[in-house]
Amino acid sequence: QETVTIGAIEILSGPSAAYGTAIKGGLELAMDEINAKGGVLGGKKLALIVEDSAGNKDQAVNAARKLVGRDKVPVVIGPTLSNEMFAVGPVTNGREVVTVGTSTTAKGITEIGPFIFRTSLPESDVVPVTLKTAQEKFGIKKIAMMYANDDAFSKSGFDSMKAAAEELGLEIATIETFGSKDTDFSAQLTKIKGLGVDAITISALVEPISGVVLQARQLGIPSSVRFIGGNGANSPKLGEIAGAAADGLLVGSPWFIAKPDEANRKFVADYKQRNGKDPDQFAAQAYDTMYIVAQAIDRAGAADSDKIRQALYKTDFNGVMGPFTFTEGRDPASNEGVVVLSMKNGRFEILE
Amino acid sequence: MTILLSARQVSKQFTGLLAVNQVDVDVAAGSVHGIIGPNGAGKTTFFNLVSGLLPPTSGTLTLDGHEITGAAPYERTRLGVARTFQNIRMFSDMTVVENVMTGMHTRLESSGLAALLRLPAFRREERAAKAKAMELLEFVRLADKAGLRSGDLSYGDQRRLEIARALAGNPRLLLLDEPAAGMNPTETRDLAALLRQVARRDITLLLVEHNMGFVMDLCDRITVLNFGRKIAEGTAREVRDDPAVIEAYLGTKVAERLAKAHGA
Amino acid sequence: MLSQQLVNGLVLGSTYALFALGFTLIFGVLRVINLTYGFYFSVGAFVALTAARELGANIWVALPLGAVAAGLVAVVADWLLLTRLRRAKAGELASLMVTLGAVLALYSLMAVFIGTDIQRFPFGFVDNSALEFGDVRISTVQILIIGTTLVLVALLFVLLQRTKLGLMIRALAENEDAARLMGINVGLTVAAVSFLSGMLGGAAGVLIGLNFNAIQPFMGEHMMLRGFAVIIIGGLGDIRGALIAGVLLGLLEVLTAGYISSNAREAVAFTILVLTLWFRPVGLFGRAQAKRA
Amino acid sequence: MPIWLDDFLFTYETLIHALGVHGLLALSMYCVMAVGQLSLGQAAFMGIGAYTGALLTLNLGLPFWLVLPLSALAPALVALVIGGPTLRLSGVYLAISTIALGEVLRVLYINAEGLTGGALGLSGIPRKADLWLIYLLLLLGVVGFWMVGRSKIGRAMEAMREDEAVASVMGVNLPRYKLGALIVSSMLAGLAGCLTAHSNSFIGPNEFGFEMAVTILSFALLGGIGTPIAPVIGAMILTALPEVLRPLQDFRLVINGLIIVVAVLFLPRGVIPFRLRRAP
Amino acid sequence: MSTLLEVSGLHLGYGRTTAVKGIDLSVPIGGVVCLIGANGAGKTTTMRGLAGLLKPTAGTVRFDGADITGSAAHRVARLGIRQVPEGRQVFAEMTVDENLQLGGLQAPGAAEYARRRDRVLERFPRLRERLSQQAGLLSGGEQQMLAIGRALMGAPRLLLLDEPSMGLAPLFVEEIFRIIADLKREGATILLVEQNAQAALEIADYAYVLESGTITLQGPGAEIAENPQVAAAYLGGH
Ligand SMILES: Nc1ncnc2c1ncn2[C@@H]1O[C@H](COP(=O)(O)OP(=O)(O)OP(=O)(O)O)[C@@H](O)[C@H]1O
Ligand SMILES: Nc1ncnc2c1ncn2[C@@H]1O[C@H](COP(=O)(O)OP(=O)(O)OP(=O)(O)O)[C@@H](O)[C@H]1O
Ligand SMILES: [Mg+2]
Ligand SMILES: [Mg+2]
Repeated sequence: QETVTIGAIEILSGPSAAYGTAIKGGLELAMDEINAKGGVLGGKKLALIVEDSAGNKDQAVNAARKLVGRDKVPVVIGPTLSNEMFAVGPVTNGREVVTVGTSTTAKGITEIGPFIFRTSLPESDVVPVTLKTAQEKFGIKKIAMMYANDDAFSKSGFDSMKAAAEELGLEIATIETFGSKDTDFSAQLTKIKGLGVDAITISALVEPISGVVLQARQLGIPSSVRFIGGNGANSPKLGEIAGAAADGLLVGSPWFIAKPDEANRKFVADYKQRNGKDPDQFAAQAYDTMYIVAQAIDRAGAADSDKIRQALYKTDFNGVMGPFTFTEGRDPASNEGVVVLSMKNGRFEILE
Repeated sequence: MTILLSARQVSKQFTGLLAVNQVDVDVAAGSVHGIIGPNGAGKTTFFNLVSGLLPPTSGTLTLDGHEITGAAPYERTRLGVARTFQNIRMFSDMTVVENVMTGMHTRLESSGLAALLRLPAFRREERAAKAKAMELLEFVRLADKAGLRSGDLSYGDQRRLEIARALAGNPRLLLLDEPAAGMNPTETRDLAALLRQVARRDITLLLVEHNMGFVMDLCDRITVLNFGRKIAEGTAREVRDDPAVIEAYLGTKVAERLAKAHGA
Repeated sequence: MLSQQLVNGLVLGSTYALFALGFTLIFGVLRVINLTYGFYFSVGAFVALTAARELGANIWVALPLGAVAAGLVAVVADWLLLTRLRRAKAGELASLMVTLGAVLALYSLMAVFIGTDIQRFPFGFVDNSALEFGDVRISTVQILIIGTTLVLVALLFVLLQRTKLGLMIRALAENEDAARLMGINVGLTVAAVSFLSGMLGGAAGVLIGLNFNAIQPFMGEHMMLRGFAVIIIGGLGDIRGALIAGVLLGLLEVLTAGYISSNAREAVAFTILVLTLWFRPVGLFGRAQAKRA
Repeated sequence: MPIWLDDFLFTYETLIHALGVHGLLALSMYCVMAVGQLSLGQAAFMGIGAYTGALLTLNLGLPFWLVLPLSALAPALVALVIGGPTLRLSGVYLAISTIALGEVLRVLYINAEGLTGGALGLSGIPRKADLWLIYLLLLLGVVGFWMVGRSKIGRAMEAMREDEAVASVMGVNLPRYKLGALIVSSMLAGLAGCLTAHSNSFIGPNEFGFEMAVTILSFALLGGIGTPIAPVIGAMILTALPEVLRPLQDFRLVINGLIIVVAVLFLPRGVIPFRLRRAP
Repeated sequence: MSTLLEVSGLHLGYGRTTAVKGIDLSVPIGGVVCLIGANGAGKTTTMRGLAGLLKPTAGTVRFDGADITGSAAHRVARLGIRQVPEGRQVFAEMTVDENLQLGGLQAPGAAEYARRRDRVLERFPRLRERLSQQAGLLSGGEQQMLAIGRALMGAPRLLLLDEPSMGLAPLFVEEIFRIIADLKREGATILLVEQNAQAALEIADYAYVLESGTITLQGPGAEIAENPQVAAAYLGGH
């Protein structure tokens, strides 16, 4: 056999295609680099089949079945959304095929079974860091919390935030929800404006977050009231859309574009050259994941799912996101790499 | 003489218009009863009240002594009221024979379960229904068109099909709204013969028609409406000679012609 | 705070009404559930966006450009998709299905070429400073939206009720053959309606895209559900109905989110819908079909 | 079982399940449309069936043979309650107001977190919907509709579809037929929902909303409603298309849409445009 | 007298069925020509074909010397061929007045329009009473009046009447024939399909008998009325 084929399931069409496209870009960049350096298992080339789920969980499952049943891949990367993983996971796990989520941050993902891993930090690891930093640095005491209540990602992010906020003893003035496809947030924000909070936390995908931030400033919520975002806010899109309105927003991230180390600078430059735009966190996570999987294959000594699974436990990798190992529960072991970023002039900077 | 249908002080108010105004009508069982009157006099509206498609604003309707004023159309059909429509209303996607079989709805007894299991009783009944439908089509001379899509029939053929469909339910009272419209005199004559046969089957006919020769020929008794009110009632001759009717409806020329044709 | 919430509701309601205008026009007048309508909304927004970015056009150029482009797309789409069905008298359901297939193809095509990232108009495209009246804030774009909605409602109402074209449009909606017998050029009139509704959809896309600063191929799809609610509450094909239902819905949504619970907001539109239909099965201004027994 | 067959079945299992379940949903749509109604509530009924089934299995541990009929019963009760007021409406008004049911339920699922898991949905539902069961139910449904369709009930339904007033004058009890059709269709949808939940092992609140409602409607629209098998075939085409077109990648959905357009343009009465002949 | 409408070898059908199989027919300027035939003979089909609602499969139609075979219906209407269709086909959701407006869409100028409208309302006072009612709610006879009035609003050069007396009260049937006679006197050209064949043949200059899509008999109205076969088949004679 000349190649080792890996499968991935990402959203490549439909309204959320942006996420899958970034991930695909990251995976392919890493794969090309690995192949250029001689591939895996002593000279075999890596190949990647990316199947589209269109963000639909039935299609995601069909894609998984095709990858496993027909293409016989030993490893599936993805799918993109936590929702999709809840449907795909039981299928691949039941067939004993290693599945590695790169962007699934909801609670309970890896509990699906022993073959389900993830390289993305769950929100519960990131958000406490962000909130704590905000509390310490800016003396935040009273907050309003907002989240999109209709998708698993945002909801579970919010759950982590709420737990962290309570832990830190912050006063929660109100909890406001919206739909992930809403465009108007004026009612909730007007209400929040009247409550005189120090900060607003928000858990949602980047589209509604941008809208919330813009409309908040429009309604005259002063920039002294900081936004604190969940994983969804960690996207360069936010700055592009919201511009100066997003200034001061805080977000915790396992990665950020201006991380000064050599590996990261090279990744950012290569990615930009290859895809014509800056990478985001999803691309970075995918990039590292491909390396992690490739090294596990090497360690396993064969393209065999169970061996790869065991090898993954022994992961010790240092990538663009920093040092990486898995816990026994197949989640990322440490959140030490998490940095808190702050938005300034439409770009994220490390909060000094 | 028993009264089959009786309307007492029946009125129908539309926004800004009293279409039927305190009308009393008694239709004797076994008779052919005509309703005539100028356009817009309220004849079709009266039919709608009798068949239950519109609720009357006031007044009562009784069929064979039972009050039916508030009954739904399908209940009246069960009690034996059938009708045709002035603006033909076929089930145009169905075939001609299916239209007639639909008219038998209330008479067929097999349950959905029997149909589901194709019980012998069900099959027997369907076969009989089909045969009966063909017989009716024969009767209205449409048997050769039984398998056509009914919407593709010409106007006159559709009228006859409506009559067959209405007859299919074995009604006791058949309401015919301008059955001869769109037929030429020869066809009208044939239709009259056909309706006479219907009447002989113990079906009471209540008939709206503008073709006076036809009405005079067929009807035992005629009610005349004008602006929703009953302005005359009586035998064909009484009505024909009534000056109010001549003024409102017939015109002197027609009245004379009728008098000539049907004896003074 | 109440006054600010009322303003919020008014603005939101105007966006609903603005979107619904063209929708109710095709839906009500041509008796077609045209699901491609949401796409015209996206087209308008993207054409205006491109004009602003590439040509540096200002709003007064970009807005009409987007509207006209969407109008043209609507004419072509109607011609390709619906003339054949109309001629075959295929009925509402076939049209619904064909537009369903078409809209899937169109959005996907747009996504393939433009990508699905959200985009926004360049900063400074319009002066979007907020005006303050006491503690109530409203932006220029929002004033523009309310104004445009009112003007369009008035224009359309006059067009449909008071002009020959309106008369012809309504005649055609009812009975095509009879309309032909009156000497009405059916093809041309249908094209006029399509163009109008496409233009309305396109204009709505530009303004709403501008207000929420989120332009994306599927943006029209997201409006459809509320659009349905608005035109049904208002009564199909009724312009005043669309305005009143839109504003009503906007206000109630905002007030629910502001004073009851933002969780309940999503249910508001449909609760109102059900209540309206309960009392008036043809919507606020809809007329029962003049069909006699 | 040979390995290749095992692989084949594994690869297409979800698809084969979905084909059958969607067939049932198409039948449920057919049932409403056959009496001339246009409903977008089928997805909501499906959701009620799915949540009922999942909760009964997860929380009470009831056996599947009991769960399945109960999941059909729950939406039927809802249909019974909403039937009265909604069936006064007609055409698009009815269709849109039935969307309301789906949307209101969606909000309910999202907010009743304790029971439904909110946005996270319910996961870990045991996989109990066997293939043979799905297809047996589908077969029974088609044959049942076929048989009943060729009787006075079928004629009455077609009559209602063409002209309600005249049908009522023929003696058809309109409210009864409409409510009956709604209840039967809600039961079919409920079954489909329960089967989905027990074959996907995960359900969430957004799966039974507008999008699904439109999809179910399109099964019947593409297939046609001349015979009960037509919508089922429509469902199978629409379900298989995205998978068949998978190799086209980016253009997959574009082609998918175009195929629908072309199919309808040339077969406006559905892919199976024939009607049931009731009087041979 | 020169011919206004000249039809030759006209074939018309629906899908695979041919309902009109090669008829020849001509209508002189200022003449009243009558077309009679049994139910299903093809009279309505012929009228629809002449109005451009059905495309002929063969044959030609010439109007005022110009070939209008296969012209779109709205063109035909604008040339001044107006039809009172079978089954009235009024715009049910619109008011009586709007229906009349639609008939007069092509009127040159408001004054002319008003003149035509006045004439129509003079002829049908009943319509004046119901001007603001939705046409679909009119009684059958009222709708028939409206259909005729609407056609007259187009100041037709050729009026195609498909059973204009259908559903009208006797007084009105007389009125309709009087109107036809009036129109004829005013120089209008009329092609008339009528079941009330006796009356129709009385005012017709010329008549055609249509049977199963072909013309089997033709001649001056009075002559046709006296033909014994015609009398038996269409006039109710014995
Ligand atoms: N649903 C309705 N709403 C309002 N007005 C109506 C309605 N139905 C009938 N009308 C009016 O009521 C009057 C009586 O109508 P109807 O159809 O009963 O007359 P008719 O006697 O049958 O006349 P014709 O002989 O012309 O058929 C008419 O003026 C008509 O316009
Ligand atoms: N839409 C249609 N599709 C198919 N066949 C049709 C259609 N309309 C009419 N026909 C057929 O064409 C033939 C001529 O019909 P047409 O309506 O022209 O008759 P007509 O002479 O006007 O009769 P009537 O006096 O009953 O109005 C008939 O055999 C009829 O069945
Ligand atoms: Mg009448
Ligand atoms: Mg005819």
